[in-house]
Amino acid sequence: MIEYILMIVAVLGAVIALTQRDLLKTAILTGIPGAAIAFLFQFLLAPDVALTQAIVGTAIVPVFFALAVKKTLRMEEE
Amino acid sequence: MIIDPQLGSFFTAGALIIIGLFAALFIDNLIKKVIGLLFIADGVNLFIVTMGYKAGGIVYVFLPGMTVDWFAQNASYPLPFALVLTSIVIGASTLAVMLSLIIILYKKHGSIKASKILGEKGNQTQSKTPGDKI
Amino acid sequence: MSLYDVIINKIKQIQDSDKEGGPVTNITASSTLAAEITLLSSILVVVIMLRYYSNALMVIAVLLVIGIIVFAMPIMPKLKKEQNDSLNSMIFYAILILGIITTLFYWGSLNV
Amino acid sequence: MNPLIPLMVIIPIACALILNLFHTKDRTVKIIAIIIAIILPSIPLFTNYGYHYFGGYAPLIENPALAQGLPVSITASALNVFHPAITYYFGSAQQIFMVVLGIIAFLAILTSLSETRKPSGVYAFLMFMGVASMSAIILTDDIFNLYVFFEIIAVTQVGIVVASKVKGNMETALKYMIIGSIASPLLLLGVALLLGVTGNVNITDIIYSIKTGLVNPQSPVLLMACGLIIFGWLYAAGLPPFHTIKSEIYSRALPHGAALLQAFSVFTLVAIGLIIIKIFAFFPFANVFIVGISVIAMILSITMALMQTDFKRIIGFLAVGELGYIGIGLGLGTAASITAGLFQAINEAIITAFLFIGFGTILYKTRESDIRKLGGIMVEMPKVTLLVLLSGLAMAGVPPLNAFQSKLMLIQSSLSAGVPELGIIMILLSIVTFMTFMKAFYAIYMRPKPSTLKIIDSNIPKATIFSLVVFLILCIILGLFPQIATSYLQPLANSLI
Repeated sequence: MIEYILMIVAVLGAVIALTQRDLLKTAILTGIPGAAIAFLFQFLLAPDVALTQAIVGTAIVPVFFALAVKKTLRMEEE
Repeated sequence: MIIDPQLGSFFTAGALIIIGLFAALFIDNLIKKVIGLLFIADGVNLFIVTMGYKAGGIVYVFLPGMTVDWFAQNASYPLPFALVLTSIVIGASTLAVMLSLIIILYKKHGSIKASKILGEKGNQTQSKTPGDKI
Repeated sequence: MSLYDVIINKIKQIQDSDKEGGPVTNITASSTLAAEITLLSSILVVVIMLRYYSNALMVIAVLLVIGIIVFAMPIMPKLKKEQNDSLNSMIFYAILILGIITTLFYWGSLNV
Repeated sequence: MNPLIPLMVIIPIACALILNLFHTKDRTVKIIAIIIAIILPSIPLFTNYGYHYFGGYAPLIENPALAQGLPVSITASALNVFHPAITYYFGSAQQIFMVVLGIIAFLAILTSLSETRKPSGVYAFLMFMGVASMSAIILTDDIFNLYVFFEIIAVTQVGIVVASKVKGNMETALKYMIIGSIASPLLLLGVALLLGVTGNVNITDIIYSIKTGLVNPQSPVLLMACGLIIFGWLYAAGLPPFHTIKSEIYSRALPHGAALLQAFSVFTLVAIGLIIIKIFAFFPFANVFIVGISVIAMILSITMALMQTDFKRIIGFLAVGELGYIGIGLGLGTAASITAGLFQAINEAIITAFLFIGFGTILYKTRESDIRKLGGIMVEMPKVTLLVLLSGLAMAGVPPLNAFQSKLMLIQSSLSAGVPELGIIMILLSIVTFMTFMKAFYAIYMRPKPSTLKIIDSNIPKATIFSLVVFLILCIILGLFPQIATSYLQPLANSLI
């Protein structure tokens, strides 16, 4: 059952991340689909890929985005 | 009706790819556009991993006590997983390059809207000194 | 006023309306005309290739193209405006072509 | 096993890393870069044809020692002939492609080192890295390996554009990267679908599976894979809808960078195009599509080239337009047309590099690329003008030069394939190509010099003129003796039918 929840979380997380106006929130929320996909990889019998995705998808990529947002604009322009 | 986890996973991958394409096409903010591209890459990775999945199978580690035939029938298919590892790393690195270019362009134009800084412009290029150091 | 003058004036008018291109010289106008003629003649030749599928389709397509030529004469300035350097239009065309390719290959190939 | 085959990829990568280390040490960078650049085209000349298996894992059928202990269920099945390792194949066609790529890389690097006052280790790093990944794309027989190097070459191209100081280069680089990030995951998806259907990433094995009926060729998933790989191919080669971004990339790079970038596009087009027509040979619609998109590429790019005012953009669009000829050759699918298309690819790579470096001398002298502000350069440098004129004649296909031979072969093969319309379009568009070239040439060289134009008082470096002369000699040799190239290409074309 947990895998279906993860699938829904991945898709919803992606949508929610893209609909934020605060780009910093967007950057942090990017980690949610990343983490959900990492768990899904574990469920799909690929533990090594899950480890890599857990590091890259939930830590490195959101930090990249957060740094980019810090260097540019916090709020989305009109 | 409950769908097969593998099929559900394929649908998730497809949904992520479509969300990514939608974001790349319709969102004008460059950072969100790049996030959309990340979702495309994630969706493709999920798709590939799902292909190697075997319902009711085991992780592809050969433990003592298994016979070769039993292992071949029950283990998941590891080749796609090896590909995905490479693809995740490539995705993260191209992402870093794109974000650094966005930061440079923000310093130049003061905006991160695609229609403003990557919009329609004249086609003239003017070379500064090509002899200068890079 | 001959037909040539009519077309050249129209091209100059259209190019004057977008200020970014700089001054309209005779070279730009005549090269637009040359591009226009190249485009039309090569499209006509391409359309003739439809005869491998069906002769009737070819006749209809040729007539259609000739009709477009007559009614929308300076096509090239519009086409140039369409193929601009804006990221959003590039992505739009990329995804449009992706859609066309997937449709053609996934469904079209089963029955062709 | 052939130890020289991986060296074609390893040497440029190693050299690239070393050059990056020696950044700011100008003399060292210059010497190392030139020595390695001379070595590059000469390795393929001394390499024997054959396969290289990374890690030494040959197929079981060639490896009886390993096959001994295995159960019959493996050795009796198709697994016996499958390739377990990443495989590189080096044949006669690969040999001539590698030599031409090596020569273009050598001349581009030589020109860049002599035209820049301070040679940059980083720029040389990018050039060598690009050459390495291009070699891998030409040599590889493994479709995932191809994807990896496809990504590396995309980043390298962005790097070459970013490293030029041309106005607007960052914007172009970001655009190219964003569009690339849409196209390359979809190429990967195509690769994944192929892997899912056939369980294999080795091209030879995929073809084997399809031919022997292990896989149903009419499976819609396979056709979808074909579509997605073709989409990635369009991006890599710069055919429509990517012709605008590709020509922009050329125009925002330095001339020697652009010469190398167009060589990358040409060879990627050939390498991935060959893979498509090899794997999907059972599917005639793929060939029709390739011909169609090539014709559209020719028409759109050449008409757009006529409308431009920046000469770098004009050559950029012409370069994309010429790619259409190669696509037509590959798509027609007869042995003669594929040979002609591959020969046209070689000629196109040489001639466009010739044009970019030739017109680059104007940038060197005036720092100006808008043809409306240029004029009267012929008086300044008559010898270079003659060379540039010859390059334009070569591109248009004037008899003693090489493109004449390949275009003639293409037109003949289109006639014998029963599609005379393609021949007519090719003739028409090569005339218009020449007209576009002459328009730029007249405006830059022959018109009286505008009073606002400042010409910088420095001589064209000897190395640039040397490069141009080498390109001209190559054009004349291939034009007079086309069988030098075609004899290498024919075996590949015949094997595809």
